[in-house]
This record gives sequence, structure tokens and C-alpha cells, in this order.
Amino acid sequence: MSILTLLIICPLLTSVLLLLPKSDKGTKSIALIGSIIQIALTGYITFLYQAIRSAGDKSQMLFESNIVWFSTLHINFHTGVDGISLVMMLLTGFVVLAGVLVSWNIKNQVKEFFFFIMLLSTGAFGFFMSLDLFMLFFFLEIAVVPKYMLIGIWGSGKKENNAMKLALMLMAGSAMVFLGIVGIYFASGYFGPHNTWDILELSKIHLPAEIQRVIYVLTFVGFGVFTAMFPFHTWAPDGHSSAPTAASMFLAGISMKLGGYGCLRVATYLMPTAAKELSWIFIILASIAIVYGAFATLMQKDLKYMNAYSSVSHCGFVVLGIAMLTKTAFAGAVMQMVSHGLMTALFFAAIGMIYDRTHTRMSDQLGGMLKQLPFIGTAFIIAGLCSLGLPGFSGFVSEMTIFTGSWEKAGLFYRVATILACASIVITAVYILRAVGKAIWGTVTNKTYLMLTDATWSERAATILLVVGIVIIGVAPFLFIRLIEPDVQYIINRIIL
Amino acid sequence: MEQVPLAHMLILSTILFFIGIYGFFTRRNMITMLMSTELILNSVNINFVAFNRYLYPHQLEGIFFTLFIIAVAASEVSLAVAIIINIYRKFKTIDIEETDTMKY
Amino acid sequence: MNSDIYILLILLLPLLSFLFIGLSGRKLSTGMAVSVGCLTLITTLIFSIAVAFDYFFVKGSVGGVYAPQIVARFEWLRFSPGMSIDLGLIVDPISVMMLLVITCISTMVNIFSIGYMKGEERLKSYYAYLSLFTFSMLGLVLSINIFQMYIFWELVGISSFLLIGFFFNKPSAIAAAKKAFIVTRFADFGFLIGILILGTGAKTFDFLTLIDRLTHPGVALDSLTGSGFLGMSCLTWALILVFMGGAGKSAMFPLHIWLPDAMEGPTPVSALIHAATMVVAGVFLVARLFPIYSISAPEVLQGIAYIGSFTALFSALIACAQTDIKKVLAYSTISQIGFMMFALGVAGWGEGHDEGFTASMFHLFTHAFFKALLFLCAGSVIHAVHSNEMKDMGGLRKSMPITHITFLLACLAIAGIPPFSGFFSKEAILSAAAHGNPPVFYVGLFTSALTSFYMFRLYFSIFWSKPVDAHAHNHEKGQWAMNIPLILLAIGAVLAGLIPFGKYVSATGKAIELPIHVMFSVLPVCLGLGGILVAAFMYKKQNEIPQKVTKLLGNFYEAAYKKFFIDEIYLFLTHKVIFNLIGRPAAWFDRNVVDGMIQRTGSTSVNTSNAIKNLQSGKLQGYTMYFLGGVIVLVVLILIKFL
Amino acid sequence: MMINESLLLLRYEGIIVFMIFVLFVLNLTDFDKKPSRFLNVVNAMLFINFIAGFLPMPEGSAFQGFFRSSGIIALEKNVLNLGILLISLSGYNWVAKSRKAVEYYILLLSSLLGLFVMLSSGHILVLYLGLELSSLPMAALAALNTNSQKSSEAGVKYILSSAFSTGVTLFGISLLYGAVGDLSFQSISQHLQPNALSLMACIFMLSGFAFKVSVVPFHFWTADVYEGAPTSVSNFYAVISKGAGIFVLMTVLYSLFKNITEIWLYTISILAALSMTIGNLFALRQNNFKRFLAFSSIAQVGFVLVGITSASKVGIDSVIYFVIIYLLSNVVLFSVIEAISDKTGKEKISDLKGLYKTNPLFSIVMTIALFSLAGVPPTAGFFGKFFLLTSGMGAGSYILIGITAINLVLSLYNYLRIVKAFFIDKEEAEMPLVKGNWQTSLVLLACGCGILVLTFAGGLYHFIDTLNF
Repeated sequence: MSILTLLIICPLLTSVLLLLPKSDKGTKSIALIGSIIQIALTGYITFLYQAIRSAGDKSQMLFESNIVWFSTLHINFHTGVDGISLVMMLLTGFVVLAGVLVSWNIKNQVKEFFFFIMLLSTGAFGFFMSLDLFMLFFFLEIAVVPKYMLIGIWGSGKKENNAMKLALMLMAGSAMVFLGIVGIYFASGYFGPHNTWDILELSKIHLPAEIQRVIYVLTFVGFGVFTAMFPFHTWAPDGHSSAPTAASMFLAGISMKLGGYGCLRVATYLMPTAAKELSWIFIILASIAIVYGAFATLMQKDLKYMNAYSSVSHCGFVVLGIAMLTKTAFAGAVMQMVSHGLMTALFFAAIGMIYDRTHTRMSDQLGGMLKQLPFIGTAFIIAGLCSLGLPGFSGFVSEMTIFTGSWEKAGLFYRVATILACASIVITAVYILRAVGKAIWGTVTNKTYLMLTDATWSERAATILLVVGIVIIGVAPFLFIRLIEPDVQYIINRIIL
Repeated sequence: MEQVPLAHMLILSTILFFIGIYGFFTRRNMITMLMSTELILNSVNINFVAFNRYLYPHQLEGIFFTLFIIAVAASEVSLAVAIIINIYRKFKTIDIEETDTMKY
Repeated sequence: MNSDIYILLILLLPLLSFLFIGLSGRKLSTGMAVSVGCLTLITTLIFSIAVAFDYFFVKGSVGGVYAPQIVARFEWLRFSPGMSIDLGLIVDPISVMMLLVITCISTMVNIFSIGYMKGEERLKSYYAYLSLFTFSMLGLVLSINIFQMYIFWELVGISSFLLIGFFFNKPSAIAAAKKAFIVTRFADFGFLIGILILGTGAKTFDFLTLIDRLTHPGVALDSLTGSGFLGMSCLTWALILVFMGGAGKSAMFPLHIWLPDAMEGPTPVSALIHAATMVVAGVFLVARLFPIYSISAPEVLQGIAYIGSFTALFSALIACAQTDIKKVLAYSTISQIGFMMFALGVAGWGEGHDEGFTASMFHLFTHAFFKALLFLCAGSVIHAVHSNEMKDMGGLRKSMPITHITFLLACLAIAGIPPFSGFFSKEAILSAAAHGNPPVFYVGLFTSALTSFYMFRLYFSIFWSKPVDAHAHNHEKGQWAMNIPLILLAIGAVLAGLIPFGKYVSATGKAIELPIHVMFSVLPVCLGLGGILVAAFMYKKQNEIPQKVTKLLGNFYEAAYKKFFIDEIYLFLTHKVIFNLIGRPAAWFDRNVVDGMIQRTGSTSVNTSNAIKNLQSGKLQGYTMYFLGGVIVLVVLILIKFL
Repeated sequence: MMINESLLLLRYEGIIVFMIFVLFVLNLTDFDKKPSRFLNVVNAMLFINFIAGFLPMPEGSAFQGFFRSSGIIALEKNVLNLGILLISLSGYNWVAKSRKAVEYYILLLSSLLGLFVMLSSGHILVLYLGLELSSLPMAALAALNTNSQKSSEAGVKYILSSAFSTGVTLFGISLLYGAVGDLSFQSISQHLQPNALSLMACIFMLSGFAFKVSVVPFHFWTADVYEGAPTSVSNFYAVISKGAGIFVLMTVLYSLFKNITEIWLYTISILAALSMTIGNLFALRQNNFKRFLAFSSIAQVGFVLVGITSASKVGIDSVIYFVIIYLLSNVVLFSVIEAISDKTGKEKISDLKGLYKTNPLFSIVMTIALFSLAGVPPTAGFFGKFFLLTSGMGAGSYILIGITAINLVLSLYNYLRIVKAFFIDKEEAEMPLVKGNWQTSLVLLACGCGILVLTFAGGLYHFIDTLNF
């Protein structure tokens, strides 16, 4: 029972507690307190982690605790963190708190809303800290259905259809993951000491290549669905577009990262041989996703659709970094996950705030927002600049790391993929600036916008929180790299030999 | 006197079985369908008896089984008839084609 | 050692003032913001003068060479051992020179803006942006690491974007800002790839190491020159791509289109960013990597020379036909940068060949003064007339004397009339070209004649052409904030040329002599005077000659007036090709094919379930038939499979 | 073997028989004229019966191996006891109204008795008797509501088709007899040869059990009977008889057909794939909730068959574990729909739209149950399904696994459709707040807690694993 377990218990407890109070205010405040405790915990854990590492503890995972769960099937409740999962948890903490703050003035069915939010965060935390494939899958699945409810109940537009599409596609993805991990389980029995779900034990077993191939593709594609990998990305635009603000922040900020983390931790780390053989498939898919997503974004009038498609393009970077199989690219992928999580959450938050006030997301119906809503407009611009990779924000460092990492791979194929990826920074600039020019700059078209009020305290708090995260990574990436470098080394070592 | 070979018995029972099945499929009157099931059961009985007599004469398992089948069949029929009467009350017919209010 | 602290402060003060003004929000009063902005810059100016003095005279040259010094360095982002983005400060002749230019011009502009932007709302953010720009430009020139340079490169771009779009309720301003950023971004894409090739080839991003490894034969150089693509070695590609980045920022043909539109921004901004500092970043970049270019890839350098000279001529031609005074100045800027570029291009490595390098830097230096001055004058004119069009102007020489005089001085400088600054730098360039690359020399010669023509066309049509209305009140009363910078810059524009530039700045760091051969310089000067005379003849008084000339030139004039239709070509490329041929199909494909597939799977299953609903017919006999059928099928299957 | 020990082996059956006798006696008196009193007594008896099930139980066989008992079998019987208790509690209102309480319980218990006999049968004859003893009362139960057309139709459909399937099964048994010559389990499991005759016999026999657990293509009666029969009877069909059927099927396959494992694996794989797919596809378009549950149960059986294909101890554990969870979830659904239709006569899914607004508690419990059936964490159903499929994949073919994966998605869609109706859709007709009696609430509470608690019950699974088959 380590401190990590608290991170599962805390959101779970919150989600139960917030059902008790009668008033919405109470519910909200409990949710807020809960999420603050979460982020404090993650911060504290990070602090401890740093301390222990600097004390010279070289073990791969810290705060390990291994509780037998279903002994017959060798299922353990095995938790532990390394740098990668740690930064992911930090991301989760940030986004959860921001999401709670942003949805502060939600009106109907408050209890349920925050209940599902907390359930999601439970899933995310559990996922990132689990070292047991079964556990991993369990928490992955936990994170699926609440999204359906969030979109279906509080969403807008064609919410039923979109929510259903999202749930089913993610379910299909997790079904593939399921097949993959069960395959690993049995294979470990044949080729290892005994059947096991334990990632650390599995990382010592080397499965024969033909088995690895199957499992690698299954798991990578399965998790790829979560991270909106082309051509399994269509849930993302629709889901985001009809989701309530907080849910969009979650979807893009955390849920897509579950996929990326899985691709790295399960598919690539456990199936090194197959990864070396087959990663070219996903390099192709990723490059397609990056460019094609960017071009598809060009055409979007709806800001949420725009950001959703740009997320497809940006998560392409994650997949690219993972599929490139160089240490730098891995580091870049992890960075990009965190950075994109914060950035896109900020983006959706800003869009949501604008939508709450103007009740439209069409960039051509908006305009002059910077004049009317200076704070929100600025937030939007910052998010935009981060997403077009402006130095000083997190987007730049992560993208550059990925580019450099993938350029380290010699060979025309990799070069072309990298160049395509780099080309997307131009297109990104185009659509971001168009959106800014249309929606944020310009003159107020609609007279009713003239009496709009700027962000409330909670919205300000959420925005500032996210911006701080973005800027910290953007200005001091060395902290980040220092955190994840040794763990990336573990993964790359296994790939190399 | 030489006895009838086992094959004939089996052929008979099989024919009986399929006659029963044919009747069950084609008759629209529920009572007749019940009778067809009786045919099926009888073919089974013939099987049992024949096997017992020809192959395993030293014990009477098949015979006993037959007895049980007959007894159970009787109870089954009685219950079925009771239900069919109830059907007649409700539908004013015992035509199996009519009793398809629940479908799809 | 104290000058290091100064340099650090020079870099940090603008950043601090940006953060201060930017984050302080409503509470901060406008006046406070303005004074903060200006004071910081004045301090930085003083510091940078101190630094320059310290570098050139206190430390002085070691064995006749001004060696570069790394003042500070720390590892900001490590990719892999050896390959990392280090942030640091380098002090060498060109960076110090740029320090002076940037701080000086930007101080002037800040002061000028007090008057020019008076009464604008959001003045605070204006000053914040200015400080941001200054910070990033300084960072750019002080970079020790090519990736660091790229970082500040981007920051410069974004601050220029923000400043061009400052009047964001003008659609044209928004369009211009977007255009500027996107075009330069496109160029940066090349720059980035170039960086990646160079960096991974040389296993470092650090300028000095990079230059060292790529100029001396070794593993890095061989790996880059050995492997090739499309018949050119990787090194060549890399340098071309890097130059592409520079060309984007420095508005070389065909990436020049954004600069004229950038004039939508406030005029002081144009003076600072789009005349003096940012647009010469490309030149600076090439100069920074000059050893690599000149030693390892002279062919690229030659290409640069041609592009530069062509750009110079081309935009000079356009400048002759423009009627918007800022547009004229913009094109003249492009043309002057062309001069700098081809000056670099014609230069080579080693004794006697690197004259062009110094000349280019020299011209960069002088040009900063007089072009900034020209813009600021134009600014005050526009401030007075509230229009950019020549036809709305004329005969302003009485109503705004200071502007008039300073403008005249600046025009003489740019026209290369001795003893004004422009003369010296341009002479140096032309002589370098004459030695290095005769065809380029002739183009340069002709272009300089054109330059003096269109500049004086501008001058006359602003200050003469119309009769002066006697009772025109003086526009400049109480505009001290606008006048002082003009005067100071004018002094610079006049005297900057007298600096023995070659003594301090040169490719190798050794002092070289920039010779002024009287015989050689006769021709250009005469051409310049000729241009002035023609302009005076055509535009001093209102008359029919210009119309006649335009008729004479006919279509050519039209083409020049329409900027040779480059914008239209770009418009076609972007909107027709990118949007209609790629973007729209991509979006359509995504909605209908990819997503369509997903949707279709759903509908298919529903249809199937409707299709098979008749199995559940409600007829008992049907059920039992399926029962028996199932049994029989199973039996058959089993018997076939296992017997 | 001492006679009393063999009687001890018969304990479960003994208690049931005793209860039936008690009911007869009560029927002679007019004790059942006051339904509430009567029902409380019966429920108390059932509860005692359930508790008594946990008394320590000897293992072994009696009557020359005609009757056997083991830890697993005892556990299965306990599960069924629990199920019968829950069902009887949740059916309280309906039974009290219909003036057939005694008949209802006698039939229910005798059918249960039949199931018990099946479970612990050691000889085909006993198996057959148990089968009949369980299915005849079920037909009567289906037709119990004599003044409803649908009920009697359900009855006749069940009785006739079960008669047919019995005929086919018996034919198979007779052939098996011909092939083996001795119908006791161990002799069959020893002497069964994979020749044409015995294979045919096995398939015929299998079809009978497949009919009982309603595996495609032997499932057609299911939906109609579930719809027509009184809800608590459908509940019995769906939970008890199906659960027991699965247990028996497992016994038959694992012990009887040991010798021809790869053959029945093949067969069962085909049936599993068919059941999952057809069940889900039909469930896709159902609007009557009971029909929907029928098809969903068919699909669930398909998943169970996948688990059975593991042909290992783990498979047995997983199947039993799953059946427990399946029982809890289905009981919840049936009892809620019973309570609702009992009050408002509404059984359509479209009637349940906006149920969360009107009856929040019902809809929440039902949602938990539905998610449990769909195998969505954090409900126990996730674990049940995960273990089933995991054990199934140990031996299962890749095609089967692929089909399973597809069906996971399909089934999620089906269940989400209902949840959507509860939470998202706007209600069409106003649904009053249905106040379930305390029995129903108790059932819902118990099942809901069970579904959530079993999430962490690693112990239970381990306990099942320790029992021997």
C-alpha cells in the first residue's frame, strides 16, 4: 500500500463524497477540494521522486507496491511510477483541476457531472501508475464509459450519435488491446518462467518474433485508436465537437494520452523485436495523420472541430516519436503528450468560455473577441501560439525534440517522414492564425457581443493554471528531460539489444 | 429359428423417428404434434430395447430406461394437454399456426 | 568581468519590461508603461555602447584578430550527448555591431512612438510588443547555438506578427500580419530542415564547433559532402535550406511578398522591424555561417549573389512605380537588402576576397540609420497628412522643415552621394562586386542609379511638386518626441560612413582596408546624381512628363505597378491549390470516406439484424426445423472434419 | 457406503423435497389465503435453505455412482439457492396478486429439484430424469398466468419444443447406449470412442442441453417464452435454469466427453460464435425489454461457451464466477422491470426513456447491472467477462477470438442503448415514481452491492479454484 494508492483512492472517495451534499455549491466545492488534493499529491510525489532519485536510487520504478488480487490468474495490484508515468500523472492532475474549475458554472445534474469527471480521473491515475497489464486494462476501460455519459448527457449537437461512435470505437480499440495483453499473458507462460501480467517481469522475457508481431500490431493499433491515430481518429472530431468543455479537455488532454502511453509502455517496450520490424507501418500512418490532419483542419469553421483535427495532427507527432524508436524521439513523444495535453486543454477551455458567452463556435460568426473578452482572447492566442510551436511554450520543445530524434534515423524513408512532419508546422501556422484573425481579432460583428463579460474567477484560475504548466515546460525543458531521461533509457536499451 | 437382425430394428426405429419428426413439422394441430413426439420417443424406446437385447443382453439398463421414458412421456403429455386446453380457451383454436402473437 | 553582466542585462532588461508591462494588467497606467519601455531601452543603449567600447578598445584585438568570446552558456535542452540546445551569449564583431544598431534604432523608435502613437488605445501592449521584439532580436544576434538562433528567429517573427496586426480591426492589417508570419514560417521550415541536416551531420548545434567542423576536413564534413540527394551534397542542400530561412526573413525574391504588406503596421514598427533590424536577420544569418558558405560551398554563395542582385534590381523597378510612400520605402528596403546579400555572395574566403563581407556588414550598419530615418520621416509626414498616398502630399517643406531636411539627408545617403554614409558602404559593395562577380556589379550599378531616382521621386513629390500654401501651420510644433529621433538618426545617417569599418568587422576578424578609389567611384556617383536630376526634372513641379513616361513604358509600367503579379501567383497557389485541391478534398475524404466507413459498419449491422428478423417467425414448427437443421449441420460438419 | 451418509449427500435435494411437502400441507390448510403471511413464511424457508447450503458438505457418490456430489457441485447449488431466494423476493407483488402462490412455489421448487438432480447426476438416466423434472414444471410456470393469451402461448411453445428436443436428445442417448453399452458417467468417459455413431450421439445429446441454455440455433423459443411468461418466471428461466444448464453442460463436456475434447471444442466454438453474433444482432432491434433480455442472455451464453472452450480448471472457475455475476445482474434487471410493469404495465424500452428523471434509484441500479452485463468496469461483469475470455483464449481459435472482440463492441452498443434511454433521451409518456416494496429494494440492494463488491473479491475466485470438480 504505497502513497500512489492514495491517488486512486482520493478521486474515488471524492466521487462518492460529492454525492452527499444537497446543494450544488457543496458538490462543486468538494470536487474542487478533491482535485486540489490530487494535484497536491502528485506534486508531493514528484518531490519525493526527485529526492529519492537524487539520493541515487537507480531502480526502474519507485513507490512500488504489489498486492495479490486474483492469485489464480496471477493478477496483482501492482503500482509504481517512473519519470514517464509521473509526468503523465502531473498532466492529469493539472487537467482535472482545470476541468473542474472551468465547469464551475454548470447548471444541470451537477452531481453526476462531477461524479463522472472524478471517475475519469480515477481511471487516468490508475492507468498511469499500473505496472500490471490487467490493471492497466481495467483502468483504461474505466475511462471509456464516463466519456459516453458526459458527452451524451451534457453535450451539444449530434451528441447521441457522436457519443456512441466514440464509445464504440474506443471499445473496439480496447478490445484489440485486450486480445494483445491476453496474448502476452499466455505467451509469457510458454516462453517465460510462468504466466504473468507484470510489466516488469515481462520486460525481462523475450518472446519469439512471430508472436511479438501479432501482439505488437494489436496493442499498438488498439492504443492507437485511443490516441486518434489515422484512420481510427474519426471519433475525435465528433466527440470533441459535441462534448461539454471539461469533457473535451479530458478527451484531448488525458484520454488521448492514455493511448500514447500505452503504445510506448506496452506495445513498444514489451515487443521490441516486432517494434523494430514493424514500426514503419505506424510511421507511415503517423505522417499521414500529421499532414492530412493539418490539411483537414484548414477547412474547419467550427473552432472545436478545428482544435479536434489539430489534435489528430499533433497526436500524430506522438505516434511518430514512438514509432521512430530513438531515445530522443521517445523523450519528444512523452514531452509532446504532456505539452499537447495542457495546450489542447487550454484551447478547449478558451473555446468553451467563448461558446458559453456567444453560443456559437463558428469562427466567421465571432470576431473582435480580444476587444470584448481580453482575458479569454489572450488565452486563446496563447493556446494557438503554443500549438503552432512558438518557442517559450511547451509545443516548441516537444516538437523540436521529436524532429531531432526522428532525424537521427538515417535513411530516406525516415527523412521523408520527418520532413512531412516538419512541413506541418507551416500548415499549423496557417490555420491557427486564420482562427485568431477571424475569431479573436477583427471587429465585433454581432451587436449582442458588446455586453459580454470577461472570464470569471474560476475560469481565470483554470486558464492561469494551464498556462503556467505550458510555460514552465517551454522555458525550462531541462527539468522535464531530467525527469524522464533515465526511464526512456530503459525502454531504448530494450529496443537496442 | 433365426432372429431378425439388429440392423432391421435400427432401420425401423430410424424410420419411426423421422416419421415422428415429419409429423411434428407438418401437422398444425397441437395434439397431433404431441402424438408425433410420442412416435419419436417410441423410436428411441425401440433403440434402447434392441440394443439391450442384441448387444448387452447380460443387463437390463436399456429396458429400464425405456420404462422411465414411457412414464415421463405420459406426464409430459398430460401437462401438454392441460396447456393446450388453456390455449383453446384463449385462442379458440389449437392450430399451431395461429399461436404466433409473439415474434421477431 | 563587468561587460558580461552588461550583455546579460542588455538581453534581460527588454524581457523584464515586456513581462512587467504585459502582466501588470489594468492597474498600470499608460504613461508608466511608456516610460518603462523607453527607459529600459535607453539603458540598454548605454550598456551596449559600453560593451562595444569594451570589446573593441579595452580588450582590443589579440594579434590583430577580434576573437569571438562566449560570455555565458548553459545547456537548455539536451537531445543526445553532444547535441543540445545551449543558451548563451557570444560577443564578436558582428554581434556587437548588431547590438549597437538594434538598441539604437529601437530606442529612437520607442521615443518616436510616444508622439506618433499618442492617444492610441492598447498603447501598453504596443510597448510590451516592442520590448518583446527588442529582446528577441538581441537574443538572435547574441546566439551561440544555431537552434538558439532559431528560437529567437521564431520569437522575432511572432512579435512582428503581433505588431503588424496591432490595428486588428483593419482586415488588411490582419491579412498582412498573417501573410508575414506564414511566409516567413514557410521559409523557417527550410531553415529547420537545414539546421537538422547540419546539426546531425556535425553532431552539434553550437555555432563555433559547427563552423570549425564544417570548414576543416573531418568526419563531419565527409559525412555531409559524401552523401547527396538529387545530385547535390547534403551540405549544399543544408546551406541552401538555411539560406531559404534567411531569404524568408530578409524578403529575398521570391519570398519578399510579405514585406510590402507588412507596412500595414504602425510606421515606427515598420522603421524598426521592417527596415532596420529584423529584415536584415537573414543577412546576419548568412554572415554568421559565412566561413561554411565560403569555404565548403562556394557554389551556394554564388547563387546567393545572383538572387541578391536580382532582388535588388527587381524591387528597385517596382519601387519606381509605387505611389504609396511606405510601399516605396518597403521596396527600397528589399532592394538594399539585396545589395547586402549579393555583397556577401560575391565575397570569398581569405585575403583580398572577403572585402564583400565587410562591405555587406557596413551597408547593413549604415542602411539601418538612413532607412529608419526615412521611415520615421514618412511616419511624421503620414501623421501630419493622414494618408500614405503621394497624391495627397506635396509642398510640405515649409510646414514640416525638420522632417524635410532629415528626409533629404537620408535620401542623399541612400543615393550614395558623398560624403554621406551610404556612399561609403555602397562603394565598398560595388568594388567588391567588381572584383568578385562583374555581371552582378553591373546590375548593382544600374540599381543604385534607380535607387537615387525613386528616392528623389519620393522626396520631390512629398515636399515639392505642389505650391506651398503660405498659411499652412507648422505640423511639428511640440512634436519633440518625433523630432529628436529624426535629428539623432540624421546625424547617424550622415556620419556613420566615416567609421573605419573594415578595421573592426571582417570575415576573419583581421582588420582589412575598404579602399575608396576616386576613379572607381566616379561612375556610381555620377549615375546617382543623374538619377536625382531625372527625378527633379520629372517631379519637382507638377507636369505631364510622368504620364508621358508611363505611357511610353506602357505595359511594363503596369507590371511594375502591379508588383509583377507575384502576389496574384501566390494567391493562386495558396487559395486555389492548397485550399481547394488539398484542404477541401482532405476534409471531404475524412467526413465521407474514413468516417463514412465507421458509420457504415454501424448501419450494416442494423440492416443485418433487420434482414434476419424473419428467423424469429413466431411459428413453433419453424423453430424446431431450425433446431433439427442445426443438429444435422453440426453432425455433418463433425463427421466431415474428424472422420 | 452407509445409507445415512448417502442421505447426507442428498441434503440439498432433501431440503427442497421437504419444502415441497410443507407447501402441500399448507395447501391443504387455508394458510395461503393470506398471501403476505404465506409468502413471508416461504421466503423465510428459502432463506434458511440458502443458509443451510453453506453447512459443510461431504463429497463422494451414492447409489453405485448414480448420484455424486463435490465441492463445485455444492457451490453451484448454493448459487442456485441464492438465485431462487432473490427471485422469490422480487416476485412478491405478482405472486401475492395472482392467487396461485402455492402452485407457483411448488412448481418452482420441483423444477429447482430437477436442476439439482441434474447437477449431481452420475448416470445418464438420472440426468434425463432431472432434465424432465426441471423442464416440465417450467412449462407449467410459463403458462401459469392462465388468463393471459401470451402466457399460455409461451407455455405451449416451451412444452412442445422441449418435448421435441427431449426426443432428439433421447435418440442421441439411445445411440450412445448402443455405442458404449453402459450409461454411467465414468464408463462413458472411459469407453467413448470417436467413431461416427458415438459422435452423432454426442451431437444429438448436446443439442438437448444447448436447447436448455438456449444456444443458437436451438434458442428460438427463448425470446417468445421470456416475453410471454410472467416476469418472475422469465427471471427463473433466464437465471436459474440457464445457470444450471451451463453448469450441467460444463459437467457433460468436461467429464463425459473427455475423450473427444477437440471435437466438442470445435462444435462449441461454432455454437459460441453463432450465439454471440445472432444474440447481439437480434438484441439490436428489440423494443420489448424482456425480449431484449432474452437475446442479451443468448449472447451472454455465447461468451460463456467461449470460456468453456478453455477445457481447463481455470475455465470452470471463470464460468462459475461469471454465472454468479450474470445471475446478480439479470435478477436486478428482471426485478426492476417487474416492479415497473407491475405498477404501470410498461415493458417497452421506449417507455423507459427518461427513467432517470422519474425513478433515479431504479435507473442507477439498472445501469450498474447493464454495465456489468456489458463488461464495463468498475462493475464485476468486467472481471467475469475478462476471466471468461482470458481462459477461453488459452485454447480458443483465433477466429473465435476475433468474433468475440467484435461482439464485445456490439453488446456494448446494445446495453448503452438502454442506458441512453434512461439518461439521455427525453421521456415520451410520463412515468410515475414506482415505489418498490421492501423485498424488491432488498433484492436490488443485495445485487447492486454484490455486483460492485465482487470487483475486489479475488478471494471468491480463488475459493472456487480450490474446490475440486
